[in-house]
Amino acid sequence: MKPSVKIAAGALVCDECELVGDITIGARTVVHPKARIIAEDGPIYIGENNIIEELVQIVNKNPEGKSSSTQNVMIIGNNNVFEVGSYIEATKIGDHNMVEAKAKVGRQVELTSGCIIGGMCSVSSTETMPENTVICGSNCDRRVARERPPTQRLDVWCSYNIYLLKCNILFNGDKEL
Amino acid sequence: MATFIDVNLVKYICGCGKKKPVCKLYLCRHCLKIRCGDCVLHEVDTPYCPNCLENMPAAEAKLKRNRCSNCFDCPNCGHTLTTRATSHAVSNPEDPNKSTPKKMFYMACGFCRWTTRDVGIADKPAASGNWEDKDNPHQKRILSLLETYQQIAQKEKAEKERKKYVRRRSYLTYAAGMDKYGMVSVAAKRKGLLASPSTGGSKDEDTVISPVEPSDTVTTFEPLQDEIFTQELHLENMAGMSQRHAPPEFQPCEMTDLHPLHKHLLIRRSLRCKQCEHNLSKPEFNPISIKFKIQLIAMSHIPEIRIFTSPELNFDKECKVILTVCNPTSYNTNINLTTLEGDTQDDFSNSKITLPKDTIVVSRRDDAALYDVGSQEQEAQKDDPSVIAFRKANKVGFYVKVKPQVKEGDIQVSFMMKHDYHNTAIALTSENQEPQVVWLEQKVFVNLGPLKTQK
Amino acid sequence: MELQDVFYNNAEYIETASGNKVSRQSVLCGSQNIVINGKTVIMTDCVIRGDLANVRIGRHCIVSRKAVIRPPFKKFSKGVAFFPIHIGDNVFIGEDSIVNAAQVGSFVHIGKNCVIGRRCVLKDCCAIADNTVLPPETVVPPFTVFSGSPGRFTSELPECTQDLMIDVTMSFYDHFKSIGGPKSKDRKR
Amino acid sequence: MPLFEALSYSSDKNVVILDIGAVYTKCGLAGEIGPRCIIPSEVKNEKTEKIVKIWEFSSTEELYENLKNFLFHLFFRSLLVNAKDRRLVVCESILCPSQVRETLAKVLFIHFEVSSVMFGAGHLLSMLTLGTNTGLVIDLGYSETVVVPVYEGIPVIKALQAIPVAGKAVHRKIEDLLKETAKITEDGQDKPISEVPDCLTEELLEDIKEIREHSCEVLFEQDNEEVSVSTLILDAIVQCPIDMRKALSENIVIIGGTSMLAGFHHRLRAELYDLLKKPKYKDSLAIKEFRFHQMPAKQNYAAWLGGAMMGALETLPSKSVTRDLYIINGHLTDWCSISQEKQ
Repeated sequence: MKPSVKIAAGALVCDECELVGDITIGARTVVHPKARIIAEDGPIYIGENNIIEELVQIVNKNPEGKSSSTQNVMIIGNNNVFEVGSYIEATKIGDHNMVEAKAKVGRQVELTSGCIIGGMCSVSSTETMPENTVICGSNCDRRVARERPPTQRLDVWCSYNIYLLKCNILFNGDKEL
Repeated sequence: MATFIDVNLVKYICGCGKKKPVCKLYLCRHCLKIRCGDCVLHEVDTPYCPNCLENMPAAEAKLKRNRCSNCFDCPNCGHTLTTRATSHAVSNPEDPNKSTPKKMFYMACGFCRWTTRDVGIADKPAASGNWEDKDNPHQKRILSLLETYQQIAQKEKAEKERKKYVRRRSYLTYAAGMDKYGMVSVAAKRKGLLASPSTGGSKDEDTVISPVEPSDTVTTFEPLQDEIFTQELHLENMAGMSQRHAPPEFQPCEMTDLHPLHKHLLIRRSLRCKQCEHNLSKPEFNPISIKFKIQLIAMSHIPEIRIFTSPELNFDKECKVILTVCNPTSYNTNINLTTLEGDTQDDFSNSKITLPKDTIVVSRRDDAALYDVGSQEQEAQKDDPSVIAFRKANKVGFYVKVKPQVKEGDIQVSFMMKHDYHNTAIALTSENQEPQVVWLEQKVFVNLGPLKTQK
Repeated sequence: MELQDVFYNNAEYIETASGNKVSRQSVLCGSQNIVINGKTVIMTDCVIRGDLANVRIGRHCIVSRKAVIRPPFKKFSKGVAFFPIHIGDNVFIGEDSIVNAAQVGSFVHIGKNCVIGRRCVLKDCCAIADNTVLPPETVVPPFTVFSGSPGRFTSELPECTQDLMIDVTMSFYDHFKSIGGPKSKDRKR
Repeated sequence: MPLFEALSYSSDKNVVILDIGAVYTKCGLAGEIGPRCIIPSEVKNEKTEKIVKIWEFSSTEELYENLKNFLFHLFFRSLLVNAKDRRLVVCESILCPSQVRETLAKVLFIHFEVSSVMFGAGHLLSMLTLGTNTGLVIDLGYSETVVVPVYEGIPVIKALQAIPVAGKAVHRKIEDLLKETAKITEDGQDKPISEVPDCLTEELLEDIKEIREHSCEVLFEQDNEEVSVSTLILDAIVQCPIDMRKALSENIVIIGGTSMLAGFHHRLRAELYDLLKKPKYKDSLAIKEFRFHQMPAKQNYAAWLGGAMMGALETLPSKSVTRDLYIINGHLTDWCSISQEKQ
């Protein structure tokens, strides 16, 4: 791992993932195997208690057509979940968001908080998602959930992450950083 | 299945003249004919709920309008709703200052996150819910109309019964045309299609029909409210067409009117030969079971022809093509191949095919051998290497020669396959008897794909 | 058409005593918890997460490239628990598909690029069309095809599905042949 | 619904009621108060694997295949009933092409082996839901609007009026309006929607129809021949004998899915009164008041409901074409045919 990757104590980053560039990962954030985090255009800051599952790609990429680095900073808040195979280019992601399996979030999108991007949905517009927006279905239908999903309680997250930590240490011999 | 095997390359002709891949065909053991999905009778076997996978007797299913009473669909996206538990603080009746937590249940969609709370449905104290259904507001009116019509119809029928004996026979056709609702003839129209319900009966009838009130008429309608024109429309609050039509009696326009929908049942079907009415396929009662009580699919009775490798075809040149034939039965099968020349049903083939002249013997299927590789004892066959390409268990690869006759498009050939078939269906009736052996003929149509492209 | 031979470099795959062929490029976490019953092919870039819970895969299964098999979890009020995942015999899992199911029966065909949500139950003899998203806890009954997003019942499978799936998975295994390199008979890692 | 079970006549074999519309098909069982389902009238073509509309066909064979697959879907997915030996009521348009009618009969009798089919005109059947037998029935469907006056249960065919302006026209209008004015934002750039091909699907047009007050004007705009939905109604009345006119104008019945547009009834009423003042009708019509019926159903399944009532009656067999008769005759009798077929 390059020196520019900073991983806070209590975070877990599996061996078999790819981290490139200036990346900061907050406490109790778990990065599963085969995830890719590429800070090409500028640094990526990832907050606490996030879950980044297998084959997730979080890319801070230069928008096509511009050759020089814009040094745009990508900031991901706390308690977000990026499910298997999702692809993130958005530079502003708040808290408690959920990007489900194989979903795509474009660079111009801002996720505020409590948003859910459903499986296989792709969002590439230029907009700020209102809180608790839910996008799902084959036509990427959207609606605003009346209440925040009840699962976003901190203690639940902690136990989830603790479990993952245990698993990884037990079976894979990864070290807690 | 299209991912690996293109089943549509080789087709067999069905008794009704349609060409179908072998996996969609059945063999009626009583007619000894191939049957396809169009020439069998489909019957509803057992209705079941696709979510809880429980059988529902047909009578009960009818009563519940083919819907499961326990499972619900999300009215927003159509996914199954799941029950979620929460705890509410309920104030203790004895001590108003203390509150006891009480478990309450609501339903939520795991896909679009719609919940019953979204539309103001109160949480329920029991997990099973007892979610009440909406009633159609017109129910009473429709039923009273129906009742009246039924009385009229009964009377009309009685009248006709009486006339049958009184009138001359020639008049009968005219009387039938006099149906008060019939729309078959002009006579019917002239005599009144919808005779007034109130004056429907003849005067000498002793039963008195209570006339139904005609429906109310109105002269004015509510105009559109100004908000429609002035307020911004939120598309996410309007229900889409499929959401509206899901409950046909209510057809809610706005998202706030959506109610959970009882899950629609599915059925397992049984199939019956249209000719002899014997069952061709009958599933087991349990909807989870993949076994069948009766299962006469062609795939387990008829030798299956396949193309071995995609052949190199050149225009007007004799090309060697390897086909395979697989024997699914537990008897060794003899196969004779002949051309279909002069057959009127053959509008398919566009090239010449030269087939092996000798009978090909295909070994029986041995399930045990599949799991015990190496111990297979092939019955020795003296094969002509110019005809037989290889043998493997119950499969034989053989050469045919194809002379493409068209320059463009797919090269298609056809032939007749004659094979012996051990009919165990009849043998069952008298025990210890050898199964009856019959020869069956199948017309086979093979699409070999396009010519080899010149480089 | 019969299946055509597919060749792989011997060095790329490990063949176990029971006939499993597992790509060295695949990621099998917590392999102590992964049971593969034999003659199953696991292709390159697959991820199987045995570290989270037990994973059991039956005989004659095919797990195509970049597929992810991951035990499902459920959140309770007190925390999170992972459940084992069972996959039956003669199951085909297409490329790029993610399987979070609790149970996949036998003779099941999962297409390419599918998402099988958490704790789904796929019964025997069912199929999931390409690009389907099955939301969590979906139940797929036998002889049905689910497709779309959210995945819904769209069509039925023929009665001979079992025979077709056996034929396809077995001949796939038979036609999955090695070329070159010494035959390594070492156990999977 | 145990109550209805007891009421419906044939208890063991429920009569199936079918109304195949241009875009949506309503189907259900006799004696019930609402259809079991309203589904798009489309089916997946087995050969091309494409979803095709039933009414868009190039040959009778294609129509036969499509109808066969569609009805299979209706019987075994939606209604879950066996087709063989079942009685059917088919609600059809008065202007239904005989090609479709004959093909439907062939599929039902020969392929599905149903025991009898009653073909009933939607306009007449919908009258059953009102308990009256005189009325001016206006059916605003998808492809056309048809007005039929019914007097004492007899349709006044002479006065039948139809124009191909209905839901479809509204959709076309929205599409045109969108192509003219709308823009799509993609990657931060605005571009006119007309440059993006095929993004306006029929379903999309349907779902956004609530918002465009202008688009529905097409129903009331008079075309070159000065015909619109509202003139159609007055024309129908004019064509009727003078002593029927009052009864008709006081019994206006509006059915069909397009009439479910918000505010449609109010607008139609206003248009009618407005037209009465025009010289064209002022001289020929002496109507003072229009009265409208309100039915115990949503407009889009009114004809179906009438069929469901008809199907629950004991007299159904005598009004149906039986399978035996169809096989003897080899074709259907057209409902307005003068010659009396052998019954």
